[in-house]
Amino acid sequence: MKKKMNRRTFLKYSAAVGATTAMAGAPTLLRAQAPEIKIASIQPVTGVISDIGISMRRGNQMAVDDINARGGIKSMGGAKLRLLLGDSEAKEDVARSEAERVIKDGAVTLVGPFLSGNAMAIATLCEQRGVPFVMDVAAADDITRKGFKYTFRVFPTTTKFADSMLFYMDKIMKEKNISRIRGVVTNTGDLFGRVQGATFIKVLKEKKFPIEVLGHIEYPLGIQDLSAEISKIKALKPEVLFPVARPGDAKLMIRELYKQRVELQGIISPGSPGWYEPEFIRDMKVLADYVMDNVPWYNPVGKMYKEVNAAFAKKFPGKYIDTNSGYAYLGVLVIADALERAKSTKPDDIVAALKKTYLKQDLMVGLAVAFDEKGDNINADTAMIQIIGQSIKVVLPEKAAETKYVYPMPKQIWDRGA
Amino acid sequence: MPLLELKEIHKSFGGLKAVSRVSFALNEGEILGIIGPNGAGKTTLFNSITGFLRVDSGEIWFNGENIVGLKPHRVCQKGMVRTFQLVKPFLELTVMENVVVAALNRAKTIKEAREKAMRMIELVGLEEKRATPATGLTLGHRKRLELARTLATEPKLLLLDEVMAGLTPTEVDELIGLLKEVNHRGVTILLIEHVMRGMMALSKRVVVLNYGQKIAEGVPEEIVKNRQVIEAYLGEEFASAQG
Amino acid sequence: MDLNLVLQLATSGFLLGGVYSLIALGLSLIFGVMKVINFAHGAMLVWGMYIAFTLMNWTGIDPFFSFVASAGGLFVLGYFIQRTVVNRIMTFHEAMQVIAMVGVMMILENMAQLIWGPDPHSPHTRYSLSTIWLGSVMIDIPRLFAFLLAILMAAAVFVFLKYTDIGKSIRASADNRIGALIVGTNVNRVYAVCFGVGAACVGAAGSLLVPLMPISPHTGFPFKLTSFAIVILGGMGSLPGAMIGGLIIGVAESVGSVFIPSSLKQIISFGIMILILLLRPQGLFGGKGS
Amino acid sequence: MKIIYSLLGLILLILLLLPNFVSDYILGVFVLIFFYAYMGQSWNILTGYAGPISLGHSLYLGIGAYISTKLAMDLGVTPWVGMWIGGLGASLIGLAIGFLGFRFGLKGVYFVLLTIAFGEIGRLTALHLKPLGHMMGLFVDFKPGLANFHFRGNLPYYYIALGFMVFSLIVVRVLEVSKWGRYFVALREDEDAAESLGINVFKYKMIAIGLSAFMTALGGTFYANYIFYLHPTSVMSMWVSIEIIMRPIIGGIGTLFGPLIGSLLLTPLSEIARSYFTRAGLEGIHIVIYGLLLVTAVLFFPGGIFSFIQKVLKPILGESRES
Repeated sequence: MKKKMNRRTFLKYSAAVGATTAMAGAPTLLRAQAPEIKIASIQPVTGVISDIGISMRRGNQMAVDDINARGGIKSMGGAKLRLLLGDSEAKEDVARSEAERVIKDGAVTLVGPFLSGNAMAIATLCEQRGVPFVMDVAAADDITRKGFKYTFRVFPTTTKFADSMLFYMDKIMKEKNISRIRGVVTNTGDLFGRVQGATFIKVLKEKKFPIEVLGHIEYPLGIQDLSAEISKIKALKPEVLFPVARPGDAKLMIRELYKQRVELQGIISPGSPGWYEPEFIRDMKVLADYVMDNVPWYNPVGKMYKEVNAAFAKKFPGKYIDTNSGYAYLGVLVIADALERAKSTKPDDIVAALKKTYLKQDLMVGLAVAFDEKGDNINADTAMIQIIGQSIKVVLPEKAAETKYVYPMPKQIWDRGA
Repeated sequence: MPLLELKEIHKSFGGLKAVSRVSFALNEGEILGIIGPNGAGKTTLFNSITGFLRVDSGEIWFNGENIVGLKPHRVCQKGMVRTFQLVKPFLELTVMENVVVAALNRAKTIKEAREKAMRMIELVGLEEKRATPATGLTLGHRKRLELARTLATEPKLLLLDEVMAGLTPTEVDELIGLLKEVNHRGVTILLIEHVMRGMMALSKRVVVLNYGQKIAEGVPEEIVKNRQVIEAYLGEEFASAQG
Repeated sequence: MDLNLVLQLATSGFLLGGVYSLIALGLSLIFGVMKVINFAHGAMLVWGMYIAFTLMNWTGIDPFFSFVASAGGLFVLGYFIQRTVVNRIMTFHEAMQVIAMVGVMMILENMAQLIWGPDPHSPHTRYSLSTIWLGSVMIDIPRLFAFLLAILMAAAVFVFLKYTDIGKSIRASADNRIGALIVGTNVNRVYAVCFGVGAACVGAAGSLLVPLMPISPHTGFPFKLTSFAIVILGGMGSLPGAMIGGLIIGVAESVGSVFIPSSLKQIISFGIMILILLLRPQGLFGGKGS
Repeated sequence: MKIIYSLLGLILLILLLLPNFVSDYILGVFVLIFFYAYMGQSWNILTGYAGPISLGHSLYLGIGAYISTKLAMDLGVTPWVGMWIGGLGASLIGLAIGFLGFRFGLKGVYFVLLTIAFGEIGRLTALHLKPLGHMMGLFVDFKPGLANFHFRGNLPYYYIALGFMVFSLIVVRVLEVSKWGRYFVALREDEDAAESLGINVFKYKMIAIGLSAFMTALGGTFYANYIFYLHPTSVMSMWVSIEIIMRPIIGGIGTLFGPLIGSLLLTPLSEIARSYFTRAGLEGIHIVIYGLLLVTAVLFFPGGIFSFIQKVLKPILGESRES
């Protein structure tokens, strides 16, 4: 045991000094002037969801650049942050191995990794190594139920998603005098889709909420043809479709709804990507209108949001801050804030600081970031967004709303003359 | 009691009767030859006897037991083993390894198998090559290897499918001597052969197949004069011209 | 059971099945002649999609015309891959071949991501949302076009195989590798052209799918597994088998989702595959045994 | 032979002492090297030695991982015991697949496709089984302790993985010189000849697939307790099977040291490719490079790298084949 401790102490020392104990050829760093603090971003930038992974990485990187531009970590002599990049390839073993590598390279805190499965692998590793880990996006409740001491989550949990969804639905139904909605839930057959779809249904049942689920249709991740699923949905004759999708299948779904002329009052996602990416609106045009999505969203009236979004759009033409890149940005801010207060790169100091986090922000909808004893952000929240006139508007909660939601859809999808 | 007795063996593929009601018997210690033109059903007959094909009807009595339906490995364990027309050595294995595998059929330990394999390799005269992978052997050596392998399973009856094809005259002579020696040690032999010299030198009795049917049986000297046999091999016209 | 639903699903599945057929045709052709399973088939499909997509963006040519260009582009790519990789591994252990083709797949897939980026694209074409209704059954126009053009492309491949010298040699090699060797055709060229034609089939199919589904670097994988099932169903190396197998699998997967959850529907293809492998490994339309 | 054994002893000694000199990360890379060498060796028993090519070994990994993890999480059975039960479970499934494949005489590519189909059916089924976490997967509780197979540092994992790897080497070496192993090789080389020489081809293929599945499943338990998250798509997909077979194929299929050498080369190569070519804006280039390396390795070492090394070292080490 003693030997091991020695080795670890040595490792930490070496990390702090910036020396590397790596195999041949590891980059040696010349460091004369400002000290540098390494943090690492691990995202799935290759593989089936590389589109989202890359967007996440951009969010992480931009936050680091912005912090450095503002003078780095002031309490530590203006130390600059350096972002080490890791690619989980959307695989758990690679995620773990990448986390291990960036820790070796001196990362004092990790941020990532979009996929809950990867998050679990990294969280366990961070627990083993005693390195703080801030999950920017990853929703599965289970991760923070494992009693990890080093893991924090900025993103809302799945249960939080479902609760907010019900809150917004309740509001809409009351305002519109609707006593009952007959709906169909559909989701991708992966962790996120299943978690979101099933939790939504579970919470509906528990709360005896007046949304009747006529059917629950799950389809494989990466599906290329949704015609059969939409035909089934059509046959169930729902009033509202509650889809949990990914960018690719969201487009497929809208096109099929159009072609098969499925009559709907609304399309309201309990929370998923797919509906807010610029490509979705670019490719779907008027067909995208009136889709609602219950997501952790940027705060359209926030000052921070406006600045960050402007910079982001400038750096990556055609892109803007959305749920993923926004939370990726926020995740790094949380780490920088903790470092600022910890005045140290020792893991336990950072964790202590993270626990006391109270980071005021108006980048995303929700209040200041603060963690409960499990490490979940108690103030993370979702907004109901809606595509109106081919642009995304926050419609609920009212205090962040840019405009009033439109429900039911004034025109069926196929009636819009696309 | 004969060592091997075929009773009305029948095997067809679709409409084609490959082996049609063939019967003959083979006594212990005998060497019996099977001849016939290409496509006469000789190899099908071998495949049927050794269990690679299941006969449609008929009985195969070996050593007092009807072996119809037994898998080839069971047939081998009963003491009947065959070679293949196109030799099938285990190419990646050395000569020694090839023969040891076969010897394990009866040997209790690897050590015993190795000793037996060594004896068989010496018998066929491949001791120089015993560490050579079978890929590196000439055809003649491969045939000897195959013989050593079959012998290592301690057969009572050896079925040889054209072992002499493709060999040089010297190799044929050597092989004839070797087979006589094997027979002398008490192994009964049933052979398909196109090389007439080998056939004549070895077999005391010959069975002739044509279109899946047995058309003649007897001592070699008579068989070569048999009109039906000449017809089968050389065509009717030739036979009548001779006759 | 909702008869209308079944009819609708059967129609959609049948039309998409035509494109499946074309994909499987390429796979079957390559396997029939070279006995190599093309694990990069899905990645080639993606390249076919992106070629059509790029042409559409640059010149506005519709994917239903540019499928010829995709076929041509993939022919060149396939020819190149055959000469550089496949030709050298044909005598190798099958497992070795798998790994080499997986390597090719990794290269193609991630090159696509590097060149075209990771975001899925669903370009809008004039008719991409058009439909005709037969009673209560919807017929999707792009799907119908894709089906017809896939059949046309397949017919062109049949004509090529039947009436050109090199095509005849390809068929001869598919029947019997050694036979073709004896006839004295330039075997290397035959193989390369054959791989090229197989790639052209899948490239054309990719182009035809552009109006139907989002394009992204990693969309090829499910198609690859489905086309394995089709090729087994129709018989490895049997080209009519690939065509009919594609239609059967298309309908079976689509209609099957009435009875089992959509997320399980691939089980139908794999179940069919296992049954055929065990009971009729030469496939429904394969003449010879395995 | 003596030189070889002393060389092996020396290498083992170095590996035993290695943790004193390298970082946790390097240890982690070695854990993966040993893990994949072990998985590759398990696969090698079936495909390399006995012949039938399987591209569905992820199924056995998954079964082993799920059984031992469920036993640990629900019944408190230590994974050290559960792993053997998982092995038996995978073995049964392997035998069932083998029974069908071998009884119906599927060979070569046809058997490959059969294993792919069963692997995918296994994955799809697991995705819909509630006790396995449905599509959400299983989040394994992290409870450090020897009995739970959970550890804080990489050191215990390193020694366990090393143990697994050495164990598989011993198993395969014992096989090589035993009757079973000799029979495996014979039926790989020529089934008809083997059958004619009294070898029950069906029986020995069944033994091979049963043993191979059993050992693969033991590795599944290691995976579960190292990664802590099980999802059918990440443990049972065809891609996992490809990862398993890649290393032994590049290293040398059907050879004792092929899987280890393949893993010693490929595992660090993929790590290096990832760490040196992970650049913002060039996402995916490391996989392109890795793919190129794979293709090159196949083209230049068609018999695997181990046979190449053997050829080079033959003058020094002498004849290792049986004579």
